Amino acid sequence: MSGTTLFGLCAAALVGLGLYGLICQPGALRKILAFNLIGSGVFLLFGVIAQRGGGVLALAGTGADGDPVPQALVITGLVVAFAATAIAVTLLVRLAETSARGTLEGDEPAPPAPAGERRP
Amino acid sequence: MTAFLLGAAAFILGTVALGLVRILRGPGNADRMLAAQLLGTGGVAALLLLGVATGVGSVSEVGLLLALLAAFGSVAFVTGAGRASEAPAADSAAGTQGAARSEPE
Amino acid sequence: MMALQPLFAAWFADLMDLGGLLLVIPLMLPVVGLLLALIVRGRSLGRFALALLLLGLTSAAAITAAVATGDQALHYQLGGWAPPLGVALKADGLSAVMLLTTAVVLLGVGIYAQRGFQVPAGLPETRRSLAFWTLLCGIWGGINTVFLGQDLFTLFVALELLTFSAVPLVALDGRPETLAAALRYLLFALLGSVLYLLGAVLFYGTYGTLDIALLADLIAGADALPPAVPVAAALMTVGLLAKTALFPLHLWLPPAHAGAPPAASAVLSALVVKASFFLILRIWFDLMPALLTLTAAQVLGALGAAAILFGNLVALRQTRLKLLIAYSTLAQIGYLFLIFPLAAGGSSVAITAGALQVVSHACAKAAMFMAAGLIAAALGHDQIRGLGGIGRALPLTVLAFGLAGLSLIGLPPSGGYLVKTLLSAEAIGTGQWWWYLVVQVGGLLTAAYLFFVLSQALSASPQPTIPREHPRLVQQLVVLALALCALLLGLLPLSAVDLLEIGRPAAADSGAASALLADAWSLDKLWSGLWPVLIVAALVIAVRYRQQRKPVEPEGIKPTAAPGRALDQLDSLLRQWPVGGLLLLVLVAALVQTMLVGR
Amino acid sequence: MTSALVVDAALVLLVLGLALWITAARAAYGAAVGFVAYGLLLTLIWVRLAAVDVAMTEAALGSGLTGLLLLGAAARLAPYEAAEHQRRPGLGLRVLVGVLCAAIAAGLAAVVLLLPDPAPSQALAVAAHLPATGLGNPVTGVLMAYRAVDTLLESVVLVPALIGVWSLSTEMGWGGRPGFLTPWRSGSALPLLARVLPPFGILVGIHLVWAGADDPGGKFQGAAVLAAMWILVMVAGLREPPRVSDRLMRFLLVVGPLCFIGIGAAGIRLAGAFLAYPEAYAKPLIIAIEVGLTISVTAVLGLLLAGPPVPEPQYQRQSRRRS
Amino acid sequence: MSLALDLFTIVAVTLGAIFFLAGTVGLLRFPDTLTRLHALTKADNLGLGLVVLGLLPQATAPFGWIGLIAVWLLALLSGATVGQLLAEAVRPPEWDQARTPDASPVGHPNAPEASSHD
Repeated sequence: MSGTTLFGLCAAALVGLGLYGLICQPGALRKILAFNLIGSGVFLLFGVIAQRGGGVLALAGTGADGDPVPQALVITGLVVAFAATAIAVTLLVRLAETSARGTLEGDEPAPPAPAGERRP
Repeated sequence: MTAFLLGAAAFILGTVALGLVRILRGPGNADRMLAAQLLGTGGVAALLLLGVATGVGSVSEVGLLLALLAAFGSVAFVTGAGRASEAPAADSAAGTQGAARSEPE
Repeated sequence: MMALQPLFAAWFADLMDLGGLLLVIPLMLPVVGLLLALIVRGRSLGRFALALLLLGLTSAAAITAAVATGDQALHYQLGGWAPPLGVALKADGLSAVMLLTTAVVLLGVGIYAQRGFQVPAGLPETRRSLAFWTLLCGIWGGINTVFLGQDLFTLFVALELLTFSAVPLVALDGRPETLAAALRYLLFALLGSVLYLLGAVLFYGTYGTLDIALLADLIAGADALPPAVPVAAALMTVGLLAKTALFPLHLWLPPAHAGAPPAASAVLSALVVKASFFLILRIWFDLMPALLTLTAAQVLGALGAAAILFGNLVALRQTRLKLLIAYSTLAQIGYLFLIFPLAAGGSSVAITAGALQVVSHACAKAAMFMAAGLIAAALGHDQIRGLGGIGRALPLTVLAFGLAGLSLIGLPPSGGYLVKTLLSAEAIGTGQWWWYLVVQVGGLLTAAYLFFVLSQALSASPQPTIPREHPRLVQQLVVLALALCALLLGLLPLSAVDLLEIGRPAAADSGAASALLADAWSLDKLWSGLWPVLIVAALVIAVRYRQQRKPVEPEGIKPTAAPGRALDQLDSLLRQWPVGGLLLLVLVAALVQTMLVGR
Repeated sequence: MTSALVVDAALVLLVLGLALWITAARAAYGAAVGFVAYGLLLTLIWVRLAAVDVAMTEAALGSGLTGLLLLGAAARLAPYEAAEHQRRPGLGLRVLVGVLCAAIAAGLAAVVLLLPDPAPSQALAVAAHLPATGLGNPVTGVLMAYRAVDTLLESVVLVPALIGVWSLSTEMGWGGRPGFLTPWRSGSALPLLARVLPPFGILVGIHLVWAGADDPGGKFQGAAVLAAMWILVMVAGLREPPRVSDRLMRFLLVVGPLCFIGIGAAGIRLAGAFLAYPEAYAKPLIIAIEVGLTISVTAVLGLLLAGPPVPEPQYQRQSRRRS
Repeated sequence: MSLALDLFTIVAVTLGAIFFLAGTVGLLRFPDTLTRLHALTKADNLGLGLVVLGLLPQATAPFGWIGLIAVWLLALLSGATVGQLLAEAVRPPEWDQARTPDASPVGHPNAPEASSHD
């Protein structure tokens, strides 16, 4: 077993752990953390694939770097994941400030409110 | 030489990882932060060792980034500490309302 | 004005001559709009967005015309780099029609929202105005990219653009319950996109490319199926199902779509959930048509059927108009998934039906949400019980609501009628009569709650209803126009239906759909569709008459109390986060299983 | 290479242990601290996978800025946390979910073990076409040339995210300053840090952007560092975050993507395709786009952390309370 | 020559590793947060310094040296200020009150009530 395979297995385990946390942890912040765990697992798996794909480079004798395409995509994905985390965290903080709760469980459908197009 | 450097990296990682027990045990959040801080420095050391051992280029720049941002956990900690103290005071009314709402339906 | 017409025609012809380059316009126009909206003067933001939407409509029309006249899909390679290294765009008939629908619906919403999201005098800009118009551009850009993209990762970024733009719209009112709905939506959508990305990663690891066309060749050409493919397909499908809110993964949809401002609800319900559905279509019918095993298709179809029945039944129980419409969306999404068992044999008729359903539901649902918004603004609430007298106060709006509803029921000549005709014919033709039953029952249930709402709205109220806020005529007309789009879709020439099949790989039975539709207009067919609906209408009126006699019951229609309560309990159980998550995992496992065993 | 395997195994064990802690810890704050440490270890793994560009992004964004975000949120949410534990799903449900998650993880692990060998890859194609872009770093080549549209869309995605964050302000707060990073001033250490560190940080950030064309590094890594320095200065109270309505800031937010689209559109004329570069000017054009994107991404990242704007009086009160 | 350099590397890196070990032991064994902080900042800066010193002969170009030394200097700088920051945050409130009566004692993250739910 090589280190790369080991990392691949680690990525699989991270996805599983993150899924469990995202589903079973009641606190929304914990769900956000769990989402980041899944995300890092997916990125890590992509990194493993990049490293495996670098084999052709090693054969051609041009270096030991991995396949740059997955690496570039992981960078893109990391930035997107950060933006997602930022929105989620801000939403959660606002929710906690306005309704004093930090969880999603036990939501009821929105109570009858004078909705409609409220104009400023 | 490579084997030695890798071994040293593993050793340093192992020792600072022992320090992670502080993350588990606490008792305070500051102690958890200390453990993360130690892991930060140890991680930089292990990173440099790994980089030199395996000949991956530009590792010192990754180390620079880590060292630059190492302080940020603690910055978040101290600023967060100030916030945690003010939040209940500002929202105490809402807090009781939330407690009533959190009963199982 | 007359002088402008040839000028426009010439310009349009120039646009069509651009060929593949034309596809860059719908890709970049919304994005440029999103960016410029941040520096445009806040007060003119609404008009700026409207101008952009008009341009977008023109370009979508040009693409549709180019696809139709060329009778083949448009292709473009971004940066001049061919896949697998680069990223390609493609517009087949399906994408072109989707682009056009999106542009039409968004234009309608844009006109409707001019009033609600204008900046009041004396202010340079407001939070609501900036957020709404920029995020509308974001949604538009995301959807267009989804329709055109041919690269699984580009599509991931597009989905995220869509999610990030849609979620804040839900929370625009800032009430705690809408914040909670938005957070729920965001987290579930993120779970969906990360599963999708995981699937894409596995595809890259197996085949070394993310381009749909190249992947399709590689998958079709392989003798043995690599183990990664079923896993990846299942993960991507379930991730997208979570974003589409197919039953039982709908836990986020009712609060989010009911809590958003009406203009936003219209976009979310009409367009946003369709983007992820479109990707499911792409995956199953373009990427790996051979992999759609019978069992997998039946599973998806069963979920769709359950969505139709469950969504419609729960809609019957609702007391608020916007929640009713949201649950109706849940049911209408179900129709989209009936096409999987029907198309598994390789026929393209069911896919055409699915596309028609997307179009007609988009127009109808946008009209309904916006009509509900006008009604709620006029009454100050959206309780169905309190709708009495609104028919007299806002006749145009209620008319539009009813006409849009006819399309949902599937009465002729609406788009919904075409959908139901095609689905029923396919179900009978392939010997799967149970889907036929679902389609028919679903239509009747839809009729029940729509007639209930309409009978409430048309009943006289004890005191004359004075609207708190009278809608502008142009708002009412826009709503009516969208409703008419849905209603008159069936009158389009049949060549418009053939357009949907341009560029599709399975063209063996091309023209089958239009052939089926050609004889959908015989009198006995029309009548056989109509009489059950009339019976439902009579029943609803009878029930309402009885209820008026004993006016104590505060709920919606209740055939009997106990089943209704059980339904409510099931609904609230399914909307619990851990239950939804569990079902999601079960679905992943089940889909992998069906693909491994079914072969 | 057995000693390398030992290092890898140690890293994997540590990462899994921390992931377990993040999932199972009782208090969110402890979990967030764990996440910071977790990000650091992931950085090491990326170095082991020879993906230095990704390691830098992970260090700056995944661990640094995300950690800052999560720690800040955990501190703000601590008062509401006690009620959460009662809402845990029942044991039966948890076991069921656990079993299914384990099954999915096992399935993924099996897929990983069965990935094709030799692995398919674009590495040779990327290397073969790299001279046409004038770049030396293949990752930058992928980001800026072959898959430029992904990078463009990604830089655009950040904008609705920021607007989403802003839109969570109140109607009153619009036009005010972002309120998450109100200055904290009870001692001298933080302002000192905020005076000493940024010069180095800015140097490193600019270096990363500049070097990114040929060596590991690039706009996202550089922008993350620059944003971190900006945030440090704001937290220490040396600079106030800009108002949401600030014209200059609005312009900076969009200049990068707009410049990208502009050069891409010019490519239709000059190089025959949208987002193509004429070969003679490819490198300078790419560097121009990178500089523009760095500015915009820095601004967005910093403002994403700075949170929604709050009304002026509230901002003043918050600042005063801590000084 | 190369043997001597390698020997130097081995000695310095080993010493550094020992310092990391010492820091960890201090972190685990010392009785309260402030003394743990003490152990941490001293040990890890020295440890990292020695590792960097040990790696210098192995680094190739002058740029490699600059990079390594810059990493250490930055770590020193942030380590020092972080120690200061954390110390300010965790020191017992009596110390503040003895000097400045108006300093708020509630902003104290390590107080028992903040950690009671651990």
